[in-house]
Amino acid sequence: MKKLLVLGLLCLVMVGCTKKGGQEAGVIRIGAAGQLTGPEAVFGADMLNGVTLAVDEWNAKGGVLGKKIELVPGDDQAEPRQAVAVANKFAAEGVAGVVGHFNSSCSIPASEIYHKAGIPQISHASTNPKLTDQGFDNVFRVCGRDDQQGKAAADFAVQKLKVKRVAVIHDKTTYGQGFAEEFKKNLGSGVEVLLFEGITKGDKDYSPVVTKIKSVNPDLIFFGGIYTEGGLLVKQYKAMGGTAPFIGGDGIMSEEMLKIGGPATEGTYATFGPDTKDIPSAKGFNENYRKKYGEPGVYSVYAYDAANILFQSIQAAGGTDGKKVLPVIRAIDYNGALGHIRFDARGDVKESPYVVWKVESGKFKQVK
Amino acid sequence: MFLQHLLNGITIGGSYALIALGYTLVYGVLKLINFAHGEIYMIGANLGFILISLIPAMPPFLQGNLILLLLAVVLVAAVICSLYGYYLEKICYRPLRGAPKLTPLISALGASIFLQNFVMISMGAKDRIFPQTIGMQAITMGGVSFTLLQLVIIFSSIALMALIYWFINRTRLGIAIKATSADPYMASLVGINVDTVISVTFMAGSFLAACAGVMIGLYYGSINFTLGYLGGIKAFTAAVLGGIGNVPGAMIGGFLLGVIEALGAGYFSSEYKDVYAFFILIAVLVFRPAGLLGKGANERA
Amino acid sequence: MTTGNILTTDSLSVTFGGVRALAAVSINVKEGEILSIIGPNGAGKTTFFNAITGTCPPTSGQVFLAGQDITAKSPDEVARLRMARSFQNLKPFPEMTLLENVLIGREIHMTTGILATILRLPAFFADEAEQKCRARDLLAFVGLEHRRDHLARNLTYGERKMLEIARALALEPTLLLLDEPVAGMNPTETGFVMELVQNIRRQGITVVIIEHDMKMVMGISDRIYVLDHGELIAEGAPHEVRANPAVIEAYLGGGTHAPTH
Amino acid sequence: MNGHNLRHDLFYYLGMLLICAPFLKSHTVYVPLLFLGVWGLRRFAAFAGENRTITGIREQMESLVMAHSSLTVGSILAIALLLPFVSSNYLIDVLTSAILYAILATALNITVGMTGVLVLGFIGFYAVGAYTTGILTAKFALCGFWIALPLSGLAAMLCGILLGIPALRLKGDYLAVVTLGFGEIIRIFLTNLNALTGGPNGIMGIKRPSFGVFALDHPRDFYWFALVMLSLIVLVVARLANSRYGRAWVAIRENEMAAGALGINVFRKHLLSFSISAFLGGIAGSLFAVKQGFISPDSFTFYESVLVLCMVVLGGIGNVVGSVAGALLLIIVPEFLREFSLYRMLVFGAVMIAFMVFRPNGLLGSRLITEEIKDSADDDR
Repeated sequence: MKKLLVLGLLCLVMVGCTKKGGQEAGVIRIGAAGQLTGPEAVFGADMLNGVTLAVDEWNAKGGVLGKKIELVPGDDQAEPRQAVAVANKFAAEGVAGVVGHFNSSCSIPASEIYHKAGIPQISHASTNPKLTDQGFDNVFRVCGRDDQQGKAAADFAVQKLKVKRVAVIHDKTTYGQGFAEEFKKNLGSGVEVLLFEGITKGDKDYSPVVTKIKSVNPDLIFFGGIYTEGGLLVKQYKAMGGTAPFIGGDGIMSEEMLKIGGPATEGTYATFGPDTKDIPSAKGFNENYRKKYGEPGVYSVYAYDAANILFQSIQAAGGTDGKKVLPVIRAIDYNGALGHIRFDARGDVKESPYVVWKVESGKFKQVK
Repeated sequence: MFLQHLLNGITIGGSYALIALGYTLVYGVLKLINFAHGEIYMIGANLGFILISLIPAMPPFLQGNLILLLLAVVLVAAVICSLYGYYLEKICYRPLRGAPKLTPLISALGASIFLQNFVMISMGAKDRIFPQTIGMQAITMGGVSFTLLQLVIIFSSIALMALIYWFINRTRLGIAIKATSADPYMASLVGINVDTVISVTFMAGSFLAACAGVMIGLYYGSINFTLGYLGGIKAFTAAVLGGIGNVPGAMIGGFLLGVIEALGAGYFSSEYKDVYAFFILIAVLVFRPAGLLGKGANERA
Repeated sequence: MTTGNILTTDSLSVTFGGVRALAAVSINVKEGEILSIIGPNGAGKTTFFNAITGTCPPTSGQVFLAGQDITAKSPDEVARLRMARSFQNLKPFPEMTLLENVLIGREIHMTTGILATILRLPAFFADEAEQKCRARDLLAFVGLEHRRDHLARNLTYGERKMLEIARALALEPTLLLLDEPVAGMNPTETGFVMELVQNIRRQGITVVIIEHDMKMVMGISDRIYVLDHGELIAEGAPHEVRANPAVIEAYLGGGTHAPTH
Repeated sequence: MNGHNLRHDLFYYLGMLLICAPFLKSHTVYVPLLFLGVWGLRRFAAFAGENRTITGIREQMESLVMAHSSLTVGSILAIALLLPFVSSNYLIDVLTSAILYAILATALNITVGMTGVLVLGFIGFYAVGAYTTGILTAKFALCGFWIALPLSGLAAMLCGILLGIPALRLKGDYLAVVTLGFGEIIRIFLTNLNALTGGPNGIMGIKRPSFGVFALDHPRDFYWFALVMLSLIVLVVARLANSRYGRAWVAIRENEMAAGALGINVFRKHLLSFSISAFLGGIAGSLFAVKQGFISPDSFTFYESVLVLCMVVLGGIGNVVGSVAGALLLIIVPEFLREFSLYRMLVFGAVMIAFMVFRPNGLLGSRLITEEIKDSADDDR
């Protein structure tokens, strides 16, 4: 029994091995990778919905190159090891391109595998500069970079808000800390950084750090991280009688932020891409998405556009071969829900996409 | 500043203490660390959320009395949670009575994973936001800011601790729990139904954890399915700090841990906030394994 | 220390939270004798064993093994000084075979280093073979040779007692402490153990026994110490102890085992 | 079963359903099914336990395999060696992952299985090993992989000794929690010591090792390398298990007091098993670092510790081959279940409980060191 079990197991593996991947005739497979389970699964769902919408639209029009698109979801659980496994799985199944991953810490190790397999990867949300700085020719992103975003936030703080004393808080993630460091770097000499401190993600009690912030009495509080911690931080700060406004990035640009923080979020700033309401081409996306899935998450539209860029490029290249598709993507001038997207040599979008938003009467509104 | 940190620490310490009581009670009767206890706390918080979101559907005359409603929410959540505790013991621990130490610990880990994912699947992975209820305005007195809710939480946790103290020392069942912790064999000889006592212990511990869960949910306003891990570990540290198996010890340990964390994060760095808890845990275990109030140093295995 | 005394205790006391389990017990064990310690239940006999072997360090007093102070030593150090013991409630290693159980006793005589073990150098095989041979002999000595590859948890109660003795002998002790070796055994088995103990003594090993079975105690002991409420109340040859009024009083006063049955 | 029993069962499960009710949503309709499954399993376990034919068949198969053990090991190794030729890179990657976990499980088995010391923060040693390699070969590029590999093991071992000296004087649950604290502390430090570990960004660009000019770049080559390492480690651990060291460990697990009375220095033997375990954990970490090429604190969470522990338990506590089988099972099967990822962990937790309740000795039982001989006294347990 004992060793037979092991044998049986190995047989199972063998059977699994014979089921080799590859493009089936008549179908083009596209990978969509992100955290589909786990605490941040909502980001994964937003991404998947966005990509699904794009796939459905293309399939309704008859597919790409006359072939139906098949969407293959990949769950990286926001964990690098799983991301590598997903990437290998995609490579083995011969997907024509990948939208994702979400976390930079997942996108970076996965990109190496896509690079080796010659698969185009368009990340919808990984903003860490390192991703495209690796110099892989197959890696693109439709979102911005943390250094651009940090600069945008710092410029706004210095030029518009004219702050002199800032507290910088981050959540010790690749994203949050990287963003916070870029922000600090771009503040210039006229601004004093009173506090630069990390908090623990997943914690609920930020009263010690809030007390600290209050005691240094800054003009502005920067937060590098996502809404789960951001909302609590704002709320606990205001509950302790704090008055300074917060500024954050794309991570806190979410309805959830407003729900968690409640009225305390009023007056909070966030750097993000421009309002899609102002982009005529986004109208269709917003309507269709709402019809199918409800209010879009902030990254749904990025995933949607990333998928569309992929499909359009495959269509234009006349095949799924990475060698043919990659130059097309690099040269693309795509006009989608996010407006015009063009890539530079690294694979980043050419125009820095960041503007500043502000919470006014319980809603994020773009600061004109 | 110091007083502010102290107050922050006491607020969070109260919930640590409530959860720690569950660990301590169970450890007392079964000599077992109920690793899934943190998840019960998490389920309590989630039940609180579900019940509070039912409030708008209540008849209007009830809705006027918010305090009463909140009390009812806490109570119902706690009762359902104590049933969770009952089933947890029945499914994961009872069949393993007398098995090697490792076995129930692993089944507890299994239960922990199961409950976490059960809640994740049913409640969704994203944070659930409690509706803004009472007393979120800041009150400042002598340089210390706090909210009404904070005071309510501190006082309720103290009241609950008084309740459990009364339960253990003054009621028949409570005294049976005490007797079973001292010597299960003797307890069974004098006619105490040890199975019942164990079930009741789990239920009492879960009751307190659920109360802590709902209160924390109200206080921070946002909960999710991962709440139980950190909360559980911290509370366990508190229980060990006070001397596991020792009821007043768990209470003092909870408050102490909350205050130490708040002061550590406040005066040193909040980046290492969790490290303080673990360092204290290791230091206490190594230098005073029985905890601050514990007795019989080395024999506890 | 007088020569000829292998074990001496000097007013050994053990206190558990205010309760005196042993009160200033001073005894000496002569080399090569069979010594019994008797007394009613709760008299402190097992505590005495625990105190001299370091399992439960004494509150005050001293213990000397062959003239060497072993008071503060841990159980394993004491064992390496060749004082072996068996336990009242049996402690064989249930998931190990009998042979392995006895080999654990041979552990202190094994010399193979960790590298030699991993590389399976000839020294390893030589050592293993020698110790296994010794262990087999010991199992044969207690009459368990035929079950050497069985798991210890499959043994009967009496067999477990035998295994414990074999395991203790594997240390090659100079002094062997047996805690109730025949409790719960039938007369035939008791007779076997009595013979065994005498055989052990014949090999030059001093034996100290805690026992309630008076047939055994009176039958094989050279000398007897009597403990009651942690205090030494009598000492002497079997017939002297039997006639001692203090002993009779102690047993009639609070015990179930009278020394005369 | 009689009427009362049935009624009792009914109440039991109805109660369970009731407390789950507040959580029930459309996509949790499977929960009642799960309860039904648990009930069925309980009945089946009772049936199989009583049914002599089933146990008989099991024993026959056992002895059949045992009789040809070298043949079995040989053929398994042969299959494992040939596997890359018929599988895709994806599968090779999964298998390599499984092999690394098998090394971890084998290492953890020394403390948890053989010595009976529960370690809940084992991933800490893995992390120390991985970061040592990362820091030495990539971050500061001080030396090559072949020097970093043993150094990683030694660094982890040092941590093990430093932790073990105070901690191993504790017992059971307490020790478990201290090691859990250790794992968390390591992770928090990795996240915060930016200058050394790269903080949350981790360390990138760790190169695969090479033999002279022959680089292990292809996943297949690395798979073989990992396989060789696993075989070596299993061999070493099996040899240790089957020697005076292994026997002393097991003796301590079975009864610390008796082992002490037989002259075994329990503390030193504990420390030995702990440090060997940590050393091998560090080696596995080093392999992980070069396999991934990128390490960050995200890979070393408490969940990973639990996963490795489950492998040990699933395979059978104290069983060397079992740990390897457990690792393969827990890495490969979930990989096939990726489509059901939402329910994967739910089932995982339930299986852990079920295993403890119905088959606490794991898949392969707890003994392989010396084969158990069944006889009439077997029902002593």
